[in-house]
Order: sequence, then C-alpha cells, then structure tokens
Amino acid sequence: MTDSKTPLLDELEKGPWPSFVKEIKQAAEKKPAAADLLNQLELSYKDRIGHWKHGGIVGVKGYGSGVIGRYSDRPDLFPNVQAFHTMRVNHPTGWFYKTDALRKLCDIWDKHGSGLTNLHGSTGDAILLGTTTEHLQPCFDDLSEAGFDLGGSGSALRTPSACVGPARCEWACIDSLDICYQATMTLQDQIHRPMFPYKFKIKVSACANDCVSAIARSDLAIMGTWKGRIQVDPAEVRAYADAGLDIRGEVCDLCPTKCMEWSEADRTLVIHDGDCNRCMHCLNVMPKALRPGKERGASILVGGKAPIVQGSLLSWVIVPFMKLEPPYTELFDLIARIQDWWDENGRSRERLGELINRLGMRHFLKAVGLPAVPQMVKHPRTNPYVFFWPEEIDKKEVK
Amino acid sequence: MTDSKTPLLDELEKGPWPSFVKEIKQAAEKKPAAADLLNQLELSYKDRIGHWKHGGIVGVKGYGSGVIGRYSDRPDLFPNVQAFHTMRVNHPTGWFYKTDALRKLCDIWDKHGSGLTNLHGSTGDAILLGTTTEHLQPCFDDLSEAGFDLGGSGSALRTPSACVGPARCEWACIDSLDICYQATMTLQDQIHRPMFPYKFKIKVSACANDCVSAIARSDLAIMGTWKGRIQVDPAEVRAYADAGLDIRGEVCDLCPTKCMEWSEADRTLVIHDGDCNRCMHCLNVMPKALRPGKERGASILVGGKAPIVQGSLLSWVIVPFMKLEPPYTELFDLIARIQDWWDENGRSRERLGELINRLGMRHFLKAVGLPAVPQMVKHPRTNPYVFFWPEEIDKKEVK
Amino acid sequence: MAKTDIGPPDYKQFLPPIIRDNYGKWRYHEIVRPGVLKHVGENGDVLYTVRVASPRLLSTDHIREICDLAETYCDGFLRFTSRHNIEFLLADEHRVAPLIEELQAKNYPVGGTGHSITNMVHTQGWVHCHTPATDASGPVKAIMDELYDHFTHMDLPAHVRISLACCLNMCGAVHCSDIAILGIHRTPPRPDNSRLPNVCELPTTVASCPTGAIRADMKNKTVQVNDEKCMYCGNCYTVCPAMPIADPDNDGISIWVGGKVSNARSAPMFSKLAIPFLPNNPPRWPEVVAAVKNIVEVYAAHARKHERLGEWIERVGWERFFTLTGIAFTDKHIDDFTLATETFRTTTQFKWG
Amino acid sequence: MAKTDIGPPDYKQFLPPIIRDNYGKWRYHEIVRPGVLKHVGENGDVLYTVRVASPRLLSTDHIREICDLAETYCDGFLRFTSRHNIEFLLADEHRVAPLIEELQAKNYPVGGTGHSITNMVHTQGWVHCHTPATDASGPVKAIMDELYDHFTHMDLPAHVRISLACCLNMCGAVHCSDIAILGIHRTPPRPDNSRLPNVCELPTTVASCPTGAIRADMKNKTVQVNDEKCMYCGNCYTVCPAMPIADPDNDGISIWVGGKVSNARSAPMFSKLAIPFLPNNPPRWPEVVAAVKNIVEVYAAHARKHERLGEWIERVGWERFFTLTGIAFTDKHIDDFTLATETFRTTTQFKWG
Amino acid sequence: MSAEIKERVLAYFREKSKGDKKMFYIKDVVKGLPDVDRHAVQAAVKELLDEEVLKYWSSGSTTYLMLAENFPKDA
Ligand code: SRM
Ligand code: SRM
Ligand code: SRM
Ligand code: SRM
Ligand code: SF4
Ligand code: SF4
Ligand code: SF4
Ligand code: SF4
Ligand code: SF4
Ligand code: SF4
Ligand code: SF4
Ligand code: SF4
Repeated sequence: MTDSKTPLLDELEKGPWPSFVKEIKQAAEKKPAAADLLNQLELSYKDRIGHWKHGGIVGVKGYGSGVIGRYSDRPDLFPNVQAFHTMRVNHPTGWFYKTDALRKLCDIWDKHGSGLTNLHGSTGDAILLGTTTEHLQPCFDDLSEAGFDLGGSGSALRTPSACVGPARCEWACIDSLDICYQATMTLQDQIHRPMFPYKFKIKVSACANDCVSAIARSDLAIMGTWKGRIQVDPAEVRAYADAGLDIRGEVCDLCPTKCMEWSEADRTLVIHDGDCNRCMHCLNVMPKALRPGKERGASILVGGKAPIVQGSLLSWVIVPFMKLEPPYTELFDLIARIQDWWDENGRSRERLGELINRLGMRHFLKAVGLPAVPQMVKHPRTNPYVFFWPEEIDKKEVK
Repeated sequence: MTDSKTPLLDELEKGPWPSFVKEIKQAAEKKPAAADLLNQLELSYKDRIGHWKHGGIVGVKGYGSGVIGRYSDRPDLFPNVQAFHTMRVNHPTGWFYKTDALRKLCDIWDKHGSGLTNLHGSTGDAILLGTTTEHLQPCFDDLSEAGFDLGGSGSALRTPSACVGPARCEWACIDSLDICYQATMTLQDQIHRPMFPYKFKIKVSACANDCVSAIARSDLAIMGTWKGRIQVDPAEVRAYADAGLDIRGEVCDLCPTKCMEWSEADRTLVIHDGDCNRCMHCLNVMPKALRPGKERGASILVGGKAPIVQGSLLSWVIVPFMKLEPPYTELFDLIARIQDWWDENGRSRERLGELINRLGMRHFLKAVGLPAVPQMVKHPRTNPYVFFWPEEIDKKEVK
Repeated sequence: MAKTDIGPPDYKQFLPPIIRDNYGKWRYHEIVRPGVLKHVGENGDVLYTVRVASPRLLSTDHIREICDLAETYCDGFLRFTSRHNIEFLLADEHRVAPLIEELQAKNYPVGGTGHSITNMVHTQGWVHCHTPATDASGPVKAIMDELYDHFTHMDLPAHVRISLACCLNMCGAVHCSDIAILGIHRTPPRPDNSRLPNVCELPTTVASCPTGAIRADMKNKTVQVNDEKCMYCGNCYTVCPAMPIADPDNDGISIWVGGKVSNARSAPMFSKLAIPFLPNNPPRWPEVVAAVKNIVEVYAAHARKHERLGEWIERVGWERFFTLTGIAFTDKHIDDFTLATETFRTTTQFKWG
Repeated sequence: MAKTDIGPPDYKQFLPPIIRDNYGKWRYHEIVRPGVLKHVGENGDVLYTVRVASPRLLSTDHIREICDLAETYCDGFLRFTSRHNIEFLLADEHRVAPLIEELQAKNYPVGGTGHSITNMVHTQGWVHCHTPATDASGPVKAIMDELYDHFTHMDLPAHVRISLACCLNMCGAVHCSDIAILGIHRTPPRPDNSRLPNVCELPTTVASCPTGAIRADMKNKTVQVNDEKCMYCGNCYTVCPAMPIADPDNDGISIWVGGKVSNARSAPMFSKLAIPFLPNNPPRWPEVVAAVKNIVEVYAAHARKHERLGEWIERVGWERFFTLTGIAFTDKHIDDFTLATETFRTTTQFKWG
Repeated sequence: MSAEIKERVLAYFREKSKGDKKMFYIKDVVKGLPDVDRHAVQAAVKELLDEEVLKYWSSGSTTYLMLAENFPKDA
C-alpha cells in the first residue's frame, strides 16, 4: 500500500459503501484511459482542484448533441485522457434493461471507450464516460446498430425521463412510461438537433410523490393525479388499525387539508374529498386501503430549473387537469405551443421559467391559449401593479 | 332637495353611518372655503375625477414640513379653494385629549382655516384641512401659543405614533406612549427640517397585536414582547372553562406553535413556553387568566412601507429583544445609527427597506453593528449566491 | 415669534385620573357590549370606554359637540383610536348608560369593538389630494352604511378591518387589510410636452417608474411613456405634475382581501387581489358596496371563530374562495411584478374549486 | 451509415413478464425488509424487488457482474432507479433470499427503501467536469460510508434524500434535497486577458453574471470583474473558459437542508443554507461527513414519524434548528439576492432558540 | 425559396465570421434574417448542417453554430 501511486484515492476503497475507486481501478486494468483518469484524479485530490479543461465538440454526424467534450489540462502527465469525452446514451424509459442489452452497451464501450460509465446521469442518460474524438462516430454507429441512440445535450430537448409508474406502482394515475417514450420518440429531432434558446427538460411522474423530481428538475413536468373520491376499502382500513397503525395520528393529523376523520368508535374513516388536495400522504401510509380516484389524468407544470442565472425555480401549475390517453394529442400540441413561444421569445440561455418570469404569465397564457385559473397561484398578487389589456379599456379618447 | 346644488353628495347624507357631507355642509355654513369644497367635490362626483392640482409649498418659518399645499384646478368656479392647504398638527401621543385642548384647536382653525379637520390622518396627525398661504404662519403661531406643534411631511421623520398601551391595555410590554413621546420630542429637528433621502416613519405597539400597524406602516417598528413564561392564573383558566369557553378548540388548537395542552380531566392548561412565539392569541382569548411573562422589552423591526416603488414591505426583525427603559439610550442610539446609514447610502426617494434590499442585509447589519441571528429570517437563503467578506478568505495569492 | 420645536402637548396631561392611577397596571378587560370596553386594574379600579364611529372628516362644530359630550360624561377626557373612532373614557359606571343613550339619540353609532367591522382607515380622495383614482370619503360612507350592523354587532368570526386608499401610494395602508378598497388608474399618463420641460426633473421622473416604462427624450427635454410597460401606478405623476394620469372612464376601484397586521395566530399578511376593477360610480359606488358585502357575507358564513378573513382563505384555499364568492379569476390575479414567481403554485396540492 | 433518430430501445421489451401482466394493475405494496419491496397485483400476482446501492460510476466489468446476478435470479430483468440504485426484479419469492445472500456476500448494500437514507444523487466532480468546486464521488463515498446503517435500516422518521452537486449549476439538483452538499467557490474569476478576446463573446459573458459584476472592456476586448459584486457562481466561466475561478484554498463545500420534492403532506420546498463553507479536505472530507452526520442525528432524535427534515424544521423553527445542531448562524444565511425580502422575518413570531 | 434562404443564411455566416467571432447562437441567425420566418431559417440551418456546410459546436450546456471551415481542431 505504501508505494501506491494513488495513496489518497486508496483511502476511498475502504468502508462499506461501494467504491468508485475500485471501479476505476477495475477498468484501469484493461484501459489506459481509465488508468490515467485514476492518476489525474489522484492529482486533483492532492491539488484540491479539477484538471479538466473546458470542452466543446461537435456531436456525431447529423447530431448537435449527445456528446460532452472534455480535455485534460495536463495531457503531458496523462496523455490517455488528453481527450476524454462522454457520450450520453438515451436510457430505456424507466431504466428497465434486459441483461443482453446492458451487455451490448458494455461491449461497445469496452471497444470504444474507457470502460467506465455512469448508470445513470442525473438527467437519466446512460453515460459512457471518456473516449477520444476519433471514437465518437464509430461508437455511435455501433450503438445505433445495437438499438441505442444518443440523448440530449446543449440547447436541445434533454432526454425525457419517467418514474417507474404503472410498471410497478399502484399509484400510477397516468402511463408515465408510455408518455415519456412517446415524447422521446416524437421529439427525436429536438433532442439531436439543438435549435432552442437553451436546454429544455421534460419529466413524467405518475403521481404527486414525484419519484423523478419532475417538479424540481424539468421545464415541463407531467404529474399524475385524479378527480373524484379516493377509493376507500373500509375493511382494509380497519385491518391497518388492527395491525396497530395510529390512523388519527399518522394519517388524519398529517393530512395537509385536515379533510379526514377517523372515528375510533365506528372504526371508519371519512374523507371529505372536496377538500383533499391529493397530496398522496394517506395513500402512502395505507396503500392497501386507499387508492386514487377513478377519473385520472395529469397536472401540467412548467418552469422548473436549477439556480443559474436568476435562482432556482420549482415548476408552476399551468393545467390543473388533463386527461392523458394515447396518442396524447392535447398534451403534445400544448408542448409544441409552449416550445414555439419560448423559441420565439426566449433569449439565448434563457430557460422557459425565466422567460415567463420576464414577460409575465399573462403573456404566456395568452400565447399558448390557456385560461387563468386559481390553481395556478399560491395566492393572487399582492402588489397593485396590474396591467390591463387594451381591449379591456374604455376606448373613449382621453383628452 | 330637487334644487340642491349638490344632488350627488346629498345622497351621501342618507344612511346610518355618520356623513362627511353633513360635516362639510356644517362648516360651509360659516366658511366660504368649505362651501366651495362642497361645490368642487360635487363637480368631482359628476366628472368622476379629482379637481386638485399638484401642490407644493414651503412650510412655516424655519420648518420644511407640516404643510401640504393644494390648489384647485378650477379656481374660476371655486375661488375660495383656489389655495386649500392642510396643516398637519402633531397629535398628543395616544390621541388622548382633554376637551379644552381640542376646543382650542377648533377655535384656531375657525380663525384661520376651513373649519374642517381630519381626526386623524392615517399617519396620526390632527389634520387641519384647507387654508390659504397667508394664513399658514399666523395659524402656526396660534397653534404654538396653544401648545401645539406641526407634524412631519416630505423627506422628514413623520409624526411617530403609538398604541394606547399601558394607558389602557393589560398587555403592554413596553411604555409605548412614553417611548413615542420621547422619540417625538428628541427628534423634533428631524420632523421639522427634512434632511433625509425620503420619509421615515416610527410606530410603537406595546404588544404583538400591533394596534398601530407598526409592522406594516413604519420604517422602524418597536413592538413589545416578553421573555420567559406566560403568567397563568389556573383558577381563572378554569373560570373561563366553566363559563363555557372551549379552551382546546378556541385556544390550544389555534396556537400557531401548538405549545399548549388543555387537560379536560385535570382542568389544567400547560404551556410549553420554550415553543411559544408570543403571538398573543391565547392571551387575547383569556385576558383574565393569562398575562405576558415578566421579563419585558421590545422587538425592533425595520423596512415596512407601502408599494411605491418596489412593492410593499412588511417590517423585518433586526433586534429580537431589547430592554426598553427610560431614557431608552440603546434604542435611540440604534435609531441614530440606522438613520445615519440610510442617510449616507439612500438614494432620493428610497425608503430604508428598499435600501437594505438594494445593498444587502449583511451590509446593513455590519454598518449598524448588529449580529446576525436566526430570528431575522423566515428561513435561511435558498439560492447559493453567497458573498464572503474579504477577511474570511484564505489570503494566499491565487495565481 | 412663535416657539418652534415644542412638540405635541405632553399626553400625560390628557390622561384621566383613573388612567394615571392604573397606568401600566391594568389586569384585564371585557367587552361589556358592542362598543363598550371595561378595563379592570390590578387594584380593582374599573374604566369604561365607549367607542363611537366618526366620519373622520369632522367640522369644528361637530368636534365641539363631541367635547360637550365628553365634558358631560367624562370630565372632559376622550381619545381617538388608530382607526379614527372616538372613545369616551368613563371612571363612573353610572354614566355609561346615559352617555350611550344620548349618543344614540344623536345618531352616533356605538360599536366597533371585538369581532365587528370597525371604522375604515381611509384617505383624502377627491376632498384634498391631487392623485386619487377614486374618492375616499364617499365609498367609505356607502360601504359603512351597508355594513352598519356589523359595526354595532359583534357577529363576525373575527375582527374585520376594511381600509381604503384612493391611489397606489396607499396612504390608507390597505396593503395589510382584511378587505382593502384601492383606487386604480388603467390608462398610462399623458406627458404634457409643453409643461414638462419646465416643471419636471427628467432623471427623477425616469427613476420613478417601477417598470422602467419611462424614457427620457433628451432632445425635447421631455419623456416618453412605453404604454405596454406602464401599469398606471401614477408614481411618475407624483414626481412630475406634467404627466396627468386621471381618466374618468377608466379609473376605478380594485378590491383586495386577506391581509392582516396583528401577529395573533398567523403572521402579518399582505392583502391579495380579489377584484381587479370596478367602475367609479358615484355617489354610492353600488358595485363596490355589493362586492364588499358579498365578501363579508361569504366569510361570515364559512369561517370559524377567531379566523380572520385571510386565515380562512388560507385554510380553505384560494380556489375555494373564488368559487364561494363567485368572483371571476383572471390573468390579472397572477402576479407579474418582481416577486411574481414566489406566488406561482409550485405544487400539485390544490383543490378543484 | 448508422441509422439516426431511432430513439432508445422500447422499454416494453425489457419488462419482465410479471410486469407486463400486471402493468397498471398493481394493488398495493409492502416493504418486506429494508431493500425488499413486495408489489401485489389485482390478480394476486406478487413481484419482489431487491434494491442495492451502486457507486453509479460503474466499470463495464462490474455491470457484467450485475448482469450475471440478474440472469441467475431474475431471468435477466433489472432496472435502475431515479437515484442510481439497482433493482433486481423477481417473480419468484424463493429466489429472493438466495439473491440477497449472494449480494451480501459480494458486499452489495441492500436497502434504500422506506424511511432510510437512499443513494445520493450526485454529479461528475473532478472525475469529468471542468467547473467543479469539489469532487463528487469522493464526498459521496465518504458520507455514505458513515451513514451506511441508515441505508440498510429504515430507522429514520421519514425518507432522507441527500444529494451533491459540485458547482452552482447544480446538476445534482440539490436545490430540493433534505440534505444538499454543494461545491462552492469563494473567490472571483480571474479573466485571462490574453486568451479572453479569442475565446469569449463579450456580450454573452457580461450577460451571464447574475449580479451584474462583469463589465465589458471594449477597448481591450476583454472583461473586468467587480470583485465586490461577484458571488463566485462561476456562470461566467461556463460561458467563457478564459475566466478560471477554481481556487484550491478557498473552494469547498456548503451544506443545505430541508428541501423536498414530493407533494406528500407539505408542498415541495427548496433546500436552505445550513453551513456556508467547509473546506475541501480530500480524500475523506471529514468536516463535511461530520456535519452531515450531525444533522441526520439531530433530526432523527427530534422529528416525528413521517416528518421530513424540512417539515420538522418548519414545525420547530429555524432558530431551534440552529440551536439543536449547534450550527452557527451568520450573515451569510440571510439572503441578499433578488427575492431576499421574501425570506426576512416579517412577524414577531419567533422563538428564542 | 428554401435555396434562397439557405444562401442568405450562408451569407450571414460568411459576413459575421469575418471577425474574431466564429460561433453563433441560432437566435443570432434568426435575428440576422428578420424578414424570414423563424422556422424557415431553422430548416435552412438544418439542411446546411446535414450538408456539413455548417457545424454544431456544443459546450455541453449550450450549442452554437459555425461554418465547417472554422470548426476548431480540438479545443
Ligand atoms: C452529466 C451531468 C451530471 C451527472 O453527473 O449526472 C451533467 C453535467 C453537466 N452539466 Fe448539468 N448535468 C447533468 C444533469 C443536470 C441536471 C439534473 C437533471 O437534468 O435532472 C441539472 C439541474 C436541472 C436543470 O436543468 O435545471 C443540470 C443543470 C446544469 C446547469 C444549470 C442550468 C440552469 O439553467 O440553471 C448547467 C450550466 C449550463 O447549462 O450552462 C449544466 C451544465 C453541465 C455541464 C455540461 C458543464 C457545463 O457547464 O457546460 C456538465 C458536463 C459535465 C461533464 O463533464 O460530463 N447543468 N444538469 C447530468 C447529465 C447526465 C445525463 O444526461 O443524464
Ligand atoms: C393625509 C394622508 C392621508 C390621510 O388622509 O390620512 C396622506 C396624504 C398624502 N400622502 Fe401619504 N398620507 C398619509 C399617510 C400615509 C401612510 C400611512 C401611514 O403613515 O401610516 C402611508 C403608507 C405607509 C408608508 O409610508 O409606506 C402613505 C404613503 C404615501 C406614499 C407612498 C410611500 C411609499 O414609499 O410607498 C406617498 C407617495 C410619495 O411619498 O411620493 C404618499 C403621499 C401623500 C401625498 C403627500 C400626495 C403626494 O403624492 O404628494 C398626500 C397628500 C394628500 C393631501 O392632499 O392631503 N403617501 N401615506 C396621511 C398623512 C396624514 C397624517 O400626517 O397623519
Ligand atoms: C383602541 C385601539 C388602539 C389605539 O391605540 O387606538 C385598540 C385597542 C384594543 N385592541 Fe387592537 N386596537 C386598535 C387597533 C388595532 C389594530 C390596527 C388596525 O386595525 O388598523 C390592530 C391590527 C389589525 C390587524 O391585524 O389587521 C389591532 C389588533 C388587535 C388584536 C388582534 C386581533 C386578531 O385576532 O388578529 C387584538 C386582540 C383581540 O381583540 O382579541 C386587539 C385588542 C385590543 C384591545 C382588547 C386591547 C385591550 O386589552 O385594551 C383593545 C380593545 C379592542 C377592541 O376594539 O375590541 N387588537 N387593533 C385601536 C382601535 C381601532 C378602532 O377604532 O377600531
Ligand atoms: C424506484 C423509485 C422510482 C423510479 O422510477 O426509480 C421510487 C419508487 C417508489 N417510491 Fe419514490 N421512488 C423513487 C424516487 C423518489 C423520489 C425522487 C428522489 O428522491 O430523487 C421522490 C421524491 C423525494 C423528495 O420528496 O425529495 C420519491 C418520493 C416518494 C414518496 C414521498 C415521500 C414523502 O413522504 O415525502 C413515496 C411515498 C412513501 O414512500 O411513503 C414514494 C414511494 C415509492 C414507492 C413505494 C412507490 C410504489 O408503490 O412502488 C416505491 C418504493 C419506495 C421505496 O423506496 O420505499 N416515493 N421517490 C425511485 C427510487 C429511488 C431510490 O433508488 O431510492
Ligand atoms: S411518482 Fe407516484 S406513480 Fe410514480 S413511482 Fe413514484 S409513487 Fe409510483
Ligand atoms: S391525499 Fe393528502 S390531502 Fe387528500 S385526504 Fe389524503 S392526506 Fe389528505
Ligand atoms: S398593541 Fe397590544 S399593548 Fe398596544 S393597545 Fe394593542 S393590544 Fe394593547
Ligand atoms: S402566545 Fe401564541 S404561541 Fe404563545 S402559547 Fe399563546 S397562542 Fe401559543
Ligand atoms: S392614497 Fe393617493 S390619492 Fe389618496 S391621499 Fe394618499 S396619495 Fe393622495
Ligand atoms: S404610471 Fe407608473 S408605470 Fe406608468 S409610466 Fe408612470 S411611473 Fe411608470
Ligand atoms: S454540478 Fe457543476 S461541476 Fe458538477 S457536473 Fe454539473 S456543471 Fe459540472
Ligand atoms: S463568478 Fe458569477 S458573480 Fe462572479 S463574475 Fe462570474 S458570473 Fe458574475
């Protein structure tokens, strides 16, 4: 151990959590690039600073995205990572794999790249971590052959993602996987040929638990919900109570709208559904007893993003409820109108949320043809700086 | 009625609420200015528009404030209100009067003005409504003679005001009246000789019920509060319960921190004072049983204002607790430091709150010498745009 | 020469003896009946306060009548409240009933305490100011006539504080009222290019605009207004008289709800837009009166005891507020000023209506 | 030539038969033990999911090992989660225990379900990005080693989601995490006047600055940074490589708490600043690890069941959070960006600590 | 029609690339042809990209367009 060339990183092989250092070392056994990555990383650990230069690169032929260029700032020391680009491979929706497909990915990456990956990137892509410029096109060709395609990067639609939804979740109010997959397939051009002012992200969660963080991490969030009454199975409610669940304390008292009443005497649960805001809490605690209502659809929200430039935004409700059934025409039409308005009015590097903020929600709503509804706001405005449309004003000439 | 010259205003003599039209008519019996005010107002009611021109006038000799100039835009029709200035008379703290003083004010105003007043203006002054330029100085002389002085206007300290406090309220935690009076007397110069970037308002409420709206309507709000335990008289608590008060429902459940427990069995009330945020609700409902804790003082807040220019602000906590006993040196020193910083850095027509917002709370706190404490915020910042002071940075030269 | 800087008369000389004796030593109070407070001192002393409404705009003769009353029943001691009511202060319980009798005979409304609607804080309007978008005293009178019974009865879930300001300067401090009546303009100012160069400072005028709608036209020493960016606040007119903004056909009243000042239970809150525009319809502003009444009634029917208007709305949700009141929600309710994003709904937690 | 725009493989071909059969027809689930989910279909079918931790940065050989496991126990079906864990999908209950046995033998942590600490969403750091203020994988490894037992045990009041982003771009989307680790710079960028004119666009560079700290120096075709206005966000460097900002001695980590994404009970919330700066101390960032652990422990000791970190803090108050954790409150915790005033305390409702 | 737009797009790039600046946002290009519909400009640009007359250049976060001849070797 004492004569290791990576004494600092070696420390991170210890401990119970799986070690990324072990992964790099494993790849380094076969791949010089991985070995130089390890060495350069050790230098970063010593220097407490990154050693990558600003990237910048073309995509593969015909594409403008899917590749992140990266170059070492010490190619003298680490020639095998002089160029170390990543390829973003669009993951299969829901991150489902059969091993044969995964093995194909591995084989391709052993052939063309460093043998290192991220499963997955935080937008959802399968990240193939580190290759040279020459290998980009051949690697893409092999990927395409194997049935894979690249995801988004740059001023493009980014790889959409979806929660596991109806595949394995009892709460799915929409088919998150199908919606995501259809969007991905329909919007291929937007993913691969960046023509937008900036990035655009779409995420689909099939209920308000939001297991893909759609509300926080996408410009357009599609989130399953329902109308009507929560389906209650009174016998199962009692079964939970019998099993020791404190229904008043753990369910009713934590209901944000306080619309539930548990009567210990009758052992019945009453839900005033008109007050329920479908937060999911009671269903989460008693999945066997409570199920979403029968009329299902999605709320559509826009504007979520990380802080750069004007501060983080959580997405905003713009459509409280939309039925979502294939071919999702209403949804895709709306997305098209939204993107078109953003494309026309957005400045370079201006996300949708920032644009709406700059021009005003009323302009956005008018342009995309949505009515103003109270569900769009936490509360109405507090400042009196109200604009009126010219047509709302009494036209008589003011002298 | 049919041949009244003021058919529209006459409508406002009807109905049970006291009528301002009657007041104007009453004054009009003696005063031509009041008569013309009535007539001009009738025209406004007809035209649906005001008929006053932008004023602007010097105050009385030696003063820069206390008078609001006003001119009719139809002096042709209403010559007696060609000039119709108001004088703002600093009210006796707490708006207490003995009738002899009030009668003196009336006599003076019958002598010099329209015979109309506002008791009081919404900053708190006794407003003498409508006189001519010539009468300003003589009127002031008479007021001074009678023991009255003018209040603030323009870029000055405005007339401070205080809730009735210890004079008639069991909850007063500070002597709102004395503090207000001392501030008014000490800061006479600031009231009368505008030297500030803009207006500055001080209001004092002796508890968090805030009966003078200090938190919403003053640049510097002084609000009484206490430390330690709420004083509970268990017998009186029980008496309220006996009298039918639903202590759990009306008190405990509405306590914002849920720090109260009422045991129906023991008929006792337990308060977890460490969690109490001194909102006043329980004391309001059971004044006979609960009283503020014994260690009393004030929270100091700054920045409140109406919307022009950047939106309304409610005041912000800058000192959670300050003991306030005559001569209030700590308070007046702090006010001086605050005003000095604002005076030095504020732009013209920039209120204190707007300045703090523009330069950052950390600069304000540093300048006035206050430590940052969590009580100052609803929650810590959410954006990562954190400034560090140069002295916090490792000085090693960065190459 | 007159003495300057003497300040207001020392309030202590105006305190009735019972207050001096019990200053800072009150033990509790009760509301004996609407408009009548009974404060009990630690030593058992009892002070009665009788509160009556005032139009605030008072003639000297009327003030003298009030003085007469105070002298007859209160040894000449009285006060005004922070909401312009008059309070008669009595140490002698036996004079309370006779005072009230005379007040009622003279049509002074007695009330405004506890869970009632007290006097409206308001402003100058067409009576004295140069920037109003509506009158102040007129709408106040019309509204309070209609809500009169809520002044004289404590029949509401909690205090309801109604205020009025005749323009966006908000001298009535309507920004934190249960119900706020706010005069608004709806057309941009019209720079008077002939007067403007003489009476206005260009930089100040340009800086006065919250939305940056004003551009200096250096050549002509005047300014230009970008109508699309103007939201008619009138601040430019405050600063520059040559930019009149009043417009009889388009000025009017907006209604705001759910603000509060006290820290009781919930923290202070701003008022929020309920109705963007109602016409100026003097002398009695029927649309405004009806709108305010509707809000009060819906609130009274649905809120729980001690729940201020804004607290009730917070609990049931704004979507419910609009449904129950029948008020239309429009794009104008959605903020588009600098802190707008803070008001957008960033959760799927909402109700259907 | 290779086909373009084929999109990802159709996920349906990767769904195990039991999922195809029960697609959209699941009835409920149970967490059988930490890391093991049991989903029951309307028809009574039962699907087991075994969740294991992953370092996310995976070598192809390791992936092949995972494939081996999936083939042995799951007919080759597996998935990854939105937080980078691996999920083995089993239709056959009898293979669950053997799978877990082999996983444990191979040191795969089984857990991350329910009221546990699951995998950390994180980013590239020094492994691949050009703007990081800290590493990503290293701190994650160090923190998760320490919190390991909370991954394998569901012993917390509620879910705790920890994320890491190595710079303010926040690819780790730490802005809504229970606990967020965020790399920060603390010194302004240093424009390289020789390179800048060639590699950067002046207008874009100037516009990139959130605080307006960058001024174009047209004459020299470069830019100047006003150090007093710069808060080191690094956005200019993203846009203009000739403005390096990394600084070994002053870069480091800030810690944020109380964010959440789900709408369960409370609405989604942003994370708030807890600790403005901790040094970059590789390889194991002991200060950061200790700080995170402290927050988790204080939370675990005080929160109620189902109460997320942010919900707990909201209930007890931020002043109490700082007291209980012993974290120092500084002027840096007070916002000074565009929405700052919204975060100032506009009520006297607060606790002493 | 589309050929004409392509020609003008190309002319735009040639003209604007004379100085130090070689990379442009699609928005710049659209602004450069104010009389042409935005979508038509985008379509023309895509065709030019397919023909490899233009090339994308991406920083990963942001995408630019440039003449193929100006595309940097590696940097
Ligand atoms: C690879 C990845 C991090 C990871 O390790 O998982 C990543 C890596 C980069 N991101 Fe990201 N972002 C990644 C997901 C995100 C996310 C999370 C998400 O999509 O859910 C966010 C926050 C959500 C959002 O978009 O707001 C995110 C917000 C940013 C931002 C800030 C954008 C903003 O509007 O605030 C930038 C900066 C920029 O675009 O200039 C950025 C920029 C970058 C760049 C391209 C660096 C740059 O400044 O040009 C990074 C390249 C790193 C490298 O060398 O590989 N990345 N980036 C993620 C993409 C992998 C994938 O495709 O699956
Ligand atoms: C008389 C009074 C209204 C009333 O009928 O009660 C009043 C009347 C005027 N106010 Fe006010 N303000 C009055 C209390 C207020 C209050 C309430 C308060 O002080 O508690 C406010 C809101 C609190 C605040 O200060 O933020 C208030 C906020 C304004 C503003 C907006 C200031 C801001 O920073 O947003 C202006 C506009 C300005 O200063 O340019 C203003 C300006 C004016 C002017 C001077 C008009 C102008 O634009 O120059 C008005 C003169 C009217 C006249 O002709 O008499 N007045 N003004 C109040 C003063 C009486 C008194 O001295 O007692
Ligand atoms: C006389 C006056 C103070 C003064 O110096 O003039 C006053 C006096 C009292 N107030 Fe007040 N308040 C007075 C204006 C206010 C204001 C300011 C305002 O409305 O502009 C507020 C803040 C209003 C707001 O939140 O928007 C105010 C919020 C309170 C509260 C808190 C109410 C709440 O639940 O939110 C109480 C407590 C209570 O009544 O239970 C209170 C309680 C009281 C008590 C009971 C205090 C006491 O023990 O003597 C007094 C009699 C109240 C009553 O009317 O039933 N007072 N009180 C003011 C009378 C105004 C009027 O004529 O109606
Ligand atoms: C597998 C996964 C979805 C996917 O498509 O990959 C998933 C799956 C489930 N989630 Fe989730 N959630 C997943 C990420 C998330 C996220 C996103 C994130 O953390 O980045 C969230 C939002 C987190 C937040 O609020 O910050 C999320 C918020 C929830 C909640 C709400 C928790 C709450 O009380 O706030 C539930 C309900 C519950 O567990 O009671 C839930 C419940 C579930 C259930 C029980 C749904 C079901 O019936 O099958 C699944 C098992 C949960 C478990 O781990 O105990 N899931 N879940 C993700 C697993 C991530 C991991 O590896 O740990
Ligand atoms: S978001 Fe809802 S439907 Fe989707 S996996 Fe999570 S809990 Fe299930
Ligand atoms: S979903 Fe949420 S709001 Fe609706 S009843 Fe259940 S806990 Fe209450
Ligand atoms: S603010 Fe408090 S102390 Fe002052 S009068 Fe009102 S209730 Fe009493
Ligand atoms: S003062 Fe308010 S917070 Fe304190 S115990 Fe009473 S009701 Fe609760
Ligand atoms: S609110 Fe406006 S119009 Fe009314 S008095 Fe104040 S400044 Fe004048
Ligand atoms: S009215 Fe207000 S918004 Fe319009 S130009 Fe004047 S200052 Fe600007
Ligand atoms: S968070 Fe910053 S440093 Fe980390 S990967 Fe994203 S852009 Fe790069
Ligand atoms: S680091 Fe951020 S704040 Fe500093 S100059 Fe660059 S963009 Fe501006």
